[in-house]
Amino acid sequence: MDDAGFIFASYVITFGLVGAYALGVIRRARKSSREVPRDERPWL
Amino acid sequence: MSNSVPGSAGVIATARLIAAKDLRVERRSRVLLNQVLPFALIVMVMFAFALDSDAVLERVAPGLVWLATLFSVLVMVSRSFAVETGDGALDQLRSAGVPATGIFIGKMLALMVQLMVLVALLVGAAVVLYRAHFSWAGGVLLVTTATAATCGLAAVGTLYGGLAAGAKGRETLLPLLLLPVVAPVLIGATRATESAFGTNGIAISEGWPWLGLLVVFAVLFSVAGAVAFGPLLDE
Amino acid sequence: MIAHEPGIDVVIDLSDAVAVLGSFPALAGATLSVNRGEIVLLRGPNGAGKTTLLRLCAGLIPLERGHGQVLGIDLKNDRELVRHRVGVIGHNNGLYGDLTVSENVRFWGRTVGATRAEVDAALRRMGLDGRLADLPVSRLSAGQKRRTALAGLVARRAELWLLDEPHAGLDATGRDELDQVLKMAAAAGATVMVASHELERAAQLATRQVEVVAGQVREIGAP
Amino acid sequence: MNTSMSKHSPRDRVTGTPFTRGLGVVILAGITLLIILAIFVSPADVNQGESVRIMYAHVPGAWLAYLAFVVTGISSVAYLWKRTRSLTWDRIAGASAEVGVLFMGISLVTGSLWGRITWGTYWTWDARLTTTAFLFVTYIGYLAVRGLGGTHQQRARRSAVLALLAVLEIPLVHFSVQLWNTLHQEASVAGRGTDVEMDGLMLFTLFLGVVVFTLMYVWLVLHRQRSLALDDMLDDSGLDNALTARRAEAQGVAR
Repeated sequence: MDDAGFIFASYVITFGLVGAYALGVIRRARKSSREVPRDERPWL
Repeated sequence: MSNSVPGSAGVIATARLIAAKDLRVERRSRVLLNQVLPFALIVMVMFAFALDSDAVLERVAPGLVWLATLFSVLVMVSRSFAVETGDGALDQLRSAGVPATGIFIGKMLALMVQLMVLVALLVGAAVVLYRAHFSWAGGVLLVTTATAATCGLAAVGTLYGGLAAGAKGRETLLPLLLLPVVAPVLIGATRATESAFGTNGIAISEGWPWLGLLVVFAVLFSVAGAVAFGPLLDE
Repeated sequence: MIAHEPGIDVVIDLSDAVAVLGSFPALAGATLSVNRGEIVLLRGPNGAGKTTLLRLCAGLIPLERGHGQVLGIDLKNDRELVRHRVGVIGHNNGLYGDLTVSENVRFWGRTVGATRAEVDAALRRMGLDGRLADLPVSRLSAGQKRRTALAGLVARRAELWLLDEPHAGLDATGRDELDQVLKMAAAAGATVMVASHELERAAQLATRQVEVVAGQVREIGAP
Repeated sequence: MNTSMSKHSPRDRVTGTPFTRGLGVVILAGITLLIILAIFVSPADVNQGESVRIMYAHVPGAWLAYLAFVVTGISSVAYLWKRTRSLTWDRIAGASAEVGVLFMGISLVTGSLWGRITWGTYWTWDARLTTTAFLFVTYIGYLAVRGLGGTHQQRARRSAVLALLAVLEIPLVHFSVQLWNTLHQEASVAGRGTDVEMDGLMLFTLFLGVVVFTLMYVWLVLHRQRSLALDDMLDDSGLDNALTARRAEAQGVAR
């Protein structure tokens, strides 16, 4: 059925994009964090 | 930013000073007259090529008038702030402690005057090119609509133009910021103009409620601009 | 270093001031004190931070770290209050090219409510009356533009003049006139800080010279 | 989002904390359960048929996007209100707007997929859709302005003012689009097929979707906010280094 393709696609797009964004955030944070001393991060 | 710095001119005096200066710059340079007006008119002609049907053109004429106005607003706002940033005059205005609210109102008024002229010519072009026509009553509605719409457009244009003025890539940033905001003006002004033109047999009385939308928009963004211009401009 | 009371006679009082351009510390801990009526010459190589120092004192850029007062006003909190009392002419003159000389000067004068007579006096003082007054600024030479900009400062009654390379592009007469104006302004109670490469000329003019090196200020002593 | 949760080496503790790690595990479990319920277990709708399954991701996404923009507005006020001018509020506003744009973009796509099944068209000029599209572009503009540069406080004030202008703009745009929309007979398309007869399991699935999206929102904003803080610190430490270098240079010239 054609509809099934659309339904699967919407879930793949939804969680795929969220996952990709989350990965991007973590990757960029990791890059910046090399230069920032650990004790300056209030959340740790 | 404080708007009442002691020793500097007041907000109203500044607004008049800036508006007079902007209009004088236009009178001398004729950039809008020689470049923006022809641009807007050529857009109207291009619409005719694209739509390619007298009946369709007659039907969508009001929308095209305001669409051409919106495109021209982008160019006019850019020009208005290019005058200020070209030789660092904006820096001088800030370093002279000139009240930002006064700068906003002045530039907005000058822009509004120029826009009124543009809209008048575009309506004329619609009459000639798209066979639009209107009665006396329609003319009154049209003038009122144009006043409220240009006031709103000038307010938003000045506000976001000032924000984009110092930025790199301001040519692309300005449309991105401006176009979503002015959707109500496009909708309201187009509908009101449809009634004024009697497009699709719409009565003139149906146009007046749309004017309310335009007035609300103009008032809200004039006030917002007067308040927010300082913080946006300031570094 | 002497700590100054924020009195009326100390016009500029910076201590360990840091100001940034983007993320570059163009001023890296500058300490400077200037009294009313002084004409201070800023020396130093390009990129030393002279322009940034001038813009900081004009309240145009934020004081990132350290302390600073101009005309008794704290730069950290009330930087915008400094502005209308300070005139800064940088690499740009801040003029409207399509307007005439007199229109430009009148515009800047009127931002502080100057009268027509004051504007005319400013034009005369800078030798801009007569034929030049009615020329559009875009048709002027660089020196004439500079003079127009300075006439704007006179018309604006600025108390502190911050000038970035004001001699650049001026012919010999223009420079003499400029020096005259600066001396007159200082005698009338204005304070002048000039960044200039014209060391000999500016040294005659200045009451004090300081050197800006790598974002810091060093006294050279009275000439 | 999975990478930082499975491993426990200290190197991973960049923007993560035990809380977000736990939250991440819950989210992964929630997503799994949501997909199972939404696609396989829950029944088809009487009117919409199978296409209702998209709704369990689409509706929570759209809601959370709106919530994100509300949070951006509130944080912007919080930044402007306090004399302290805490940059944390600014970073929360920015992180929330970014996640909001992400969720809104996703729900625009899933919404048009749903529309393709139900209405046979990807897009309709329905008031809600049109407003949402305008909102989407508005916040893209907001993010563009955040990226303009300048000092942190400059960025914060500029974007906070812009966020408040957006709050002013939204009701105006929505109202005008609605007025405009009532003139068009096509508007009725939006009403067709949207009435969902919800049974218990469907309601639960939708509820689960909202919970999962809320948790994802919290997780993403926490991490993004911290990564923005790291970026700001990086700028500051860059300034520290440059200051030290510049002072050394001044020392060198002083011989």
